[in-house]
Amino acid sequence: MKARHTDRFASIMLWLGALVIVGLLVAFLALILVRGLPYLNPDFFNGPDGVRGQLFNSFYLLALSLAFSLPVGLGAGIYLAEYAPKNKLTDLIRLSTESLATVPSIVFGLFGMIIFVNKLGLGFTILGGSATLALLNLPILVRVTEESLRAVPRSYREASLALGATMWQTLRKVILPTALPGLITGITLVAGRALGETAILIFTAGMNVSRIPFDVNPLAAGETLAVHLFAAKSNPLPGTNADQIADGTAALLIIMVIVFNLFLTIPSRWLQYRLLGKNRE
Amino acid sequence: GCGQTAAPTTPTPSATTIDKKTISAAGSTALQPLVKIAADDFMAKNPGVQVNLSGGGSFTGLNNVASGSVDIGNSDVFVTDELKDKGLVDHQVAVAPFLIIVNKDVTLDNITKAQLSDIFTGKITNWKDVGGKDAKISIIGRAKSSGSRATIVKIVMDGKDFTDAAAAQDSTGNLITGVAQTPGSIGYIDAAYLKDTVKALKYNGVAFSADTVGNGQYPIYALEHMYTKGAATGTVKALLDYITSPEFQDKNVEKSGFVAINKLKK
Amino acid sequence: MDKIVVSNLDLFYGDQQALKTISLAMAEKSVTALIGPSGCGKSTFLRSLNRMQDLIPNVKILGQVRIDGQDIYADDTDVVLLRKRVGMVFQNPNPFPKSVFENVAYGPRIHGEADKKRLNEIVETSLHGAALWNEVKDRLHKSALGLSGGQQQRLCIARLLAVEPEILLMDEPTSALDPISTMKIEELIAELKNKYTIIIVTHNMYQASRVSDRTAFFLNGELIEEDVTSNLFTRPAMKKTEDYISGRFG
Amino acid sequence: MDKIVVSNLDLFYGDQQALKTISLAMAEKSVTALIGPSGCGKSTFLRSLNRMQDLIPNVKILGQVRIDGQDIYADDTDVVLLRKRVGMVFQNPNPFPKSVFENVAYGPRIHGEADKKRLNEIVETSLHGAALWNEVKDRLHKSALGLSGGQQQRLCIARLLAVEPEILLMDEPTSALDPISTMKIEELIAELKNKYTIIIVTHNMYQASRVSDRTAFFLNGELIEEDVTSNLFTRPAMKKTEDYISGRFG
Amino acid sequence: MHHRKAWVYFNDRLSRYLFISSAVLVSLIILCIIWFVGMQGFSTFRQVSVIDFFTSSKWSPDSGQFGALTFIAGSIGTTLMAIVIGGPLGLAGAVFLAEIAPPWMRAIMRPATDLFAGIPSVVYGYVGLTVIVGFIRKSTNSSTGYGVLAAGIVLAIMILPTVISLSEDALRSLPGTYNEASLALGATRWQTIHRVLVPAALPGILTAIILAMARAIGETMAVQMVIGNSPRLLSSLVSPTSTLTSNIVMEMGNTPFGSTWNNALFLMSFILLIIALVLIILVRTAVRKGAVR
Ligand SMILES: Nc1ncnc2c1ncn2[C@@H]1O[C@H](COP(=O)(O)OP(=O)(O)OP(=O)(O)O)[C@@H](O)[C@H]1O
Ligand SMILES: Nc1ncnc2c1ncn2[C@@H]1O[C@H](COP(=O)(O)OP(=O)(O)OP(=O)(O)O)[C@@H](O)[C@H]1O
Ligand SMILES: [Mg+2]
Ligand SMILES: [Mg+2]
Ligand SMILES: O=P([O-])([O-])[O-]
Repeated sequence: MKARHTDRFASIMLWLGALVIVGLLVAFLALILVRGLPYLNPDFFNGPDGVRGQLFNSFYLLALSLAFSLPVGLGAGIYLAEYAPKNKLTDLIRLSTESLATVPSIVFGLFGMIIFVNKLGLGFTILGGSATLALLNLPILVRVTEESLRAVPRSYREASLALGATMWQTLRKVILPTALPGLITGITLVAGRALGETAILIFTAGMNVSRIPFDVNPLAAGETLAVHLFAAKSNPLPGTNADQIADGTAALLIIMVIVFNLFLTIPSRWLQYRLLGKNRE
Repeated sequence: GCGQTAAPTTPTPSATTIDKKTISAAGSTALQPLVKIAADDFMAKNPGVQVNLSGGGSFTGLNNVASGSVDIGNSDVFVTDELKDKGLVDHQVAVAPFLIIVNKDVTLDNITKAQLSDIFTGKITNWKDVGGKDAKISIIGRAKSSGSRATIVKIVMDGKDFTDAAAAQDSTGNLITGVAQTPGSIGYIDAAYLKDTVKALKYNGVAFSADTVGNGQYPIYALEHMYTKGAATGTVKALLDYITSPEFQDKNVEKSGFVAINKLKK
Repeated sequence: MDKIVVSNLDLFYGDQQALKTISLAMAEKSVTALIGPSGCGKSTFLRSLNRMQDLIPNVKILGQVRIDGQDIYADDTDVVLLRKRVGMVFQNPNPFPKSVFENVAYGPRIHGEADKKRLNEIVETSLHGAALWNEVKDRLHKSALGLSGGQQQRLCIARLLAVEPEILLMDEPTSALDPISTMKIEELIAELKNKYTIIIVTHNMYQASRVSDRTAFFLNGELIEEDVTSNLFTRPAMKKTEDYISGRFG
Repeated sequence: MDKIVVSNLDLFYGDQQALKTISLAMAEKSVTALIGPSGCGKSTFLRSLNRMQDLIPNVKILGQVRIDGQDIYADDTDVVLLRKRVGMVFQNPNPFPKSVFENVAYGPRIHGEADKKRLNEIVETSLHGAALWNEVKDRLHKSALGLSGGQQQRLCIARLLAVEPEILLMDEPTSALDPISTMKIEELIAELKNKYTIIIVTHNMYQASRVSDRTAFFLNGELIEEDVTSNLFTRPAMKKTEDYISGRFG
Repeated sequence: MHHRKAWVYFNDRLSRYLFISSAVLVSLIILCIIWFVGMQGFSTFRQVSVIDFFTSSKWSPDSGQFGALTFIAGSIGTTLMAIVIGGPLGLAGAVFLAEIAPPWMRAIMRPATDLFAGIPSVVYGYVGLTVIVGFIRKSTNSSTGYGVLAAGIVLAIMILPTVISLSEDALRSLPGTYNEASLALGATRWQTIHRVLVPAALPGILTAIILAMARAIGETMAVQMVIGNSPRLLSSLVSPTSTLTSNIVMEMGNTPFGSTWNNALFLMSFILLIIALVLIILVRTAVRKGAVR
């Protein structure tokens, strides 16, 4: 009977935990949206201090940084999960990947600044910012990819290889589709970090935007929404409505993250559907 | 030349021409608001020119301009010894005065240099010792590397160090938030950022204004510099000229909470 | 003619020896049955014939396995081609988390068949071959994971038939099947024997005697005896074999 | 006395009906065998006796299952207790990714046994009971996932014996076993029958006739016939049963 | 046919080389960064004694005193705090999502956790500064409310999404047979969870905790806003102190590259890496020892 009580108790605790988590989130969202939503009018985007440039830059930087880090991160994760022999060297790679995830982003920022801004002489650019972001995100991508692939049952691998599939075919047609939800989680984490990152970008992408709306030139300056928010909070310019800008930007950022998550989940559902066949139960 | 682009009302200095389409400036966060206004105006006047701006701190600006990766390095401080021989040229563009601010529950209106020094060094820890009510003093200052802090140490504390008990914030905005919500707290900010959530104290009986700074009665201020590597030329010079032009200094500098550079009596 | 020749095969899991100096030859177009108590190394032996054992870490293999005279453990062996030629049905059914159709079409697809019509044909023939067509023809596009245990196993057989291997390794292919499906599979084996070399692990001695030409008896990782099936079951040379067959063992 | 009484049981996977109005009673301390072709609903039926089917989404169940007169689908049923009383061996072996010892000790532990010595005893007895002790006694503390298929299945049986249920549901418990282990399990069943009520799914009709008192024949989700085993195999009442038994089916 | 086969093999080989080169590239990048930070950092010791750096808490670069003990203690303190609060809560959330949540609850909570991950650290810091710090000040009677407790709470919230999503994925990818096998033995849901499922998913959960910890120890902006940033050795949970990251971000921008001060900041980053390494190894061995048996 003790087990029964423990079970009941644990269930209640788990529910409580979940409610605390959801409660925290609701509190955060409410705080941010209630404060910020009222300021989100056309002027907020297109006005003289409008953020449409920052909005565009946020997505542009995100896209570029993913374009840099995804192939390499996935590739390295796949290698570690599927090909790498189990030895000291791969353990070392794993360990350093994990510990690299602890380096404060500002150090990446300085590293990026020295490489891209100073050594390559790019100045503050979207290119430098997104490349540095990519560096920041690599370790997480590698680890998450490896973990998701390892979670795919061995029998799938065996079945495919036993049919004379190459490793690549097995990966592409069975393992990756099965691991897709985990991969998506990883990408969401990384993307969230990219959208919210400030320390790195101040040193590499600069704190203002190109005057041309929606400038796709990767050598343009690339202030993002998060940096804009940071600037408004830490150096609230006299004569501007810094608090309004900050609150509005924060709300906009949240909305953006919501939109991004939708963007990611819908195609990924579709992709998994395509890759695994019409898999309705 | 810039003939076709210059706005007719602006008397363009004869020696400057627009050569580079994109120039960049980085460094001091204190000075950044002012440069940002200038850059926006400047870009409006010169379509096709892009001024890229970044913060990062005074030394970041100095390093970057010394290494040639930006055109202008913004700084609250004079160039350091390490960079003395890099051929950096100083352009002083504004005076940044500093205010002593306190939480609104502090009853004092004025503070003397001696009192302030004792508070910041940790000798006095209760407001009643400087004529206020019986409440603990919480210091919220800036980081060791801050130009503001260096200025306070130099002018108010005669080089003595802050007490370790002082909390610090990285930016003026957060400092103000901190002082506004912490009872009995005291801090210091660039005058430009003063908000009505906190109270500014008179220093030695003098309230801050452009005039009291100009005539030397209000002594807590620092010079804001924009460094170039070698003499400024072309677009860079045009921008610097614009910032130091009387038009800009009159119209924007004081509105932004700085004091025009020419107001200062040497 | 001998299709597969195994000589002095030793296999270790870590430092535990699972196969002890096995030597055995299997003729082309014949059925060889492997029997022996649980844990004696039948699956292990089978899996070393198409190098599935490569996938398990810490496995060490000594000795030789020759297929058509080629040592499959030689450095230049094309493992992918080997596995296409040497197909395998596993002890536990392992369908992909895909639809029934996609499971069967998987092999042909990876080997280059893209024509829709041909694929449909292959899938249907293979499902017929595995005696599953009637049960799944209305749910070809539903998940294979919703099938019953026996259906899943037959699906795996169908999936294998679709790639037309030369050698079939079957690890207790009918253990999850009812007598009728079993009979169908046995008939299928009899038929396939004309084209393929088949090695089948079974616990059912009746099955072994029904389907196989020769039978090998394993015990504790050793090959105790191998002979023409009828001989082995009626006049075993070794005492251990006799004990096992007559159920007097252990 | 009837231990289990099933009346008018319907079961749907989504909108596909897998069990069609099954009514069946099973007596205490008896063995009932379920036979029928693959996919006919044997596992489904078995799993609805201990509400394992609750775990699958989109399953709808109508009708009643009474154990000791209690409707197990009533709202106030204690499902945990039900499952302790009604133990189950699954069609595919499913050991935990733990050591052999921990697998067997799991049940006693969760039911409150903490005494080391008792646990050791229980584990040893259960492993003996499942005819596995000799093979694993030297590797009790190694991972159960390294066992062969048949060893894993016997481990699952041992794990079940360790909790001493009242009713044993066995889904083809010997399909992965060699004849000797099978014989041991069958002997075990004969022994357990004195204390437990046992329901066993099997594809092996010899096994059904060897171990069971009564046999039920399923076809396409329907219960075609249920009778004393010897009757059902020698004088089936229904044509379909006869066809199936004589292998003349389909 | 032959042509196609060559193509398939080519693809296979090509992809393998691509994966290998990705791994090599990643390793090189990692090496580069570690080397860069390490080189820069170690040149501190030309001016500063190793002993002083690690054992002194006197940080006064102007007068040549570089004692980093305060920051090291602060970083370890906040990280442990974050894990102690956020780890169990996050794991509870993951278990709840994977095993208990009714579908509608999961449909709300899963995207919600993803959202958590997208909230910028500046926002976390700001909420920390305006809400949590004030709350701590009032409820603990400290004078400012800044300190390890505030930072720990903010970090605990920030690491939630990492812990939750990665652990939940690990739990979900377990074969359903474990769950079935345990329940069929009469185990309660909780027994199944903590004796079978969580141990089986442990490698994934470990990765989650480690990445979360990495995030916590490396987080800068939010911590810096609520820790108080005074160079005083950790003495209570509610008085201002500093962490490695907060001090790095406060001073990095304004110290000349190549100066001893700047080098010391790089050294602090390197120490961060080492601390993380040690923590990772500790967590791994501790959890493995504790749970697998
Ligand atoms: N989870 C599920 N979802 C949908 N259909 C299912 C599911 N499980 C079983 N079925 C279907 O229900 C029917 C009965 O399945 P069940 O597993 O009970 O068969 P069985 O008699 O045990 O067969 P076998 O002897 O092959 O194990 C089959 O047609 C099967 O495809
Ligand atoms: N991955 C592994 N790691 C360690 N030992 C293993 C592994 N796989 C199998 N073994 C051991 O090797 C021996 C042979 O196993 P194998 O699976 O070949 O037996 P089998 O003859 O197929 O038995 P069954 O009839 O039960 O399937 C057994 O003792 C088994 O426990
Ligand atoms: Mg086997
Ligand atoms: Mg079944
Ligand atoms: O930001 P500062 O002006 O204090 O250097």
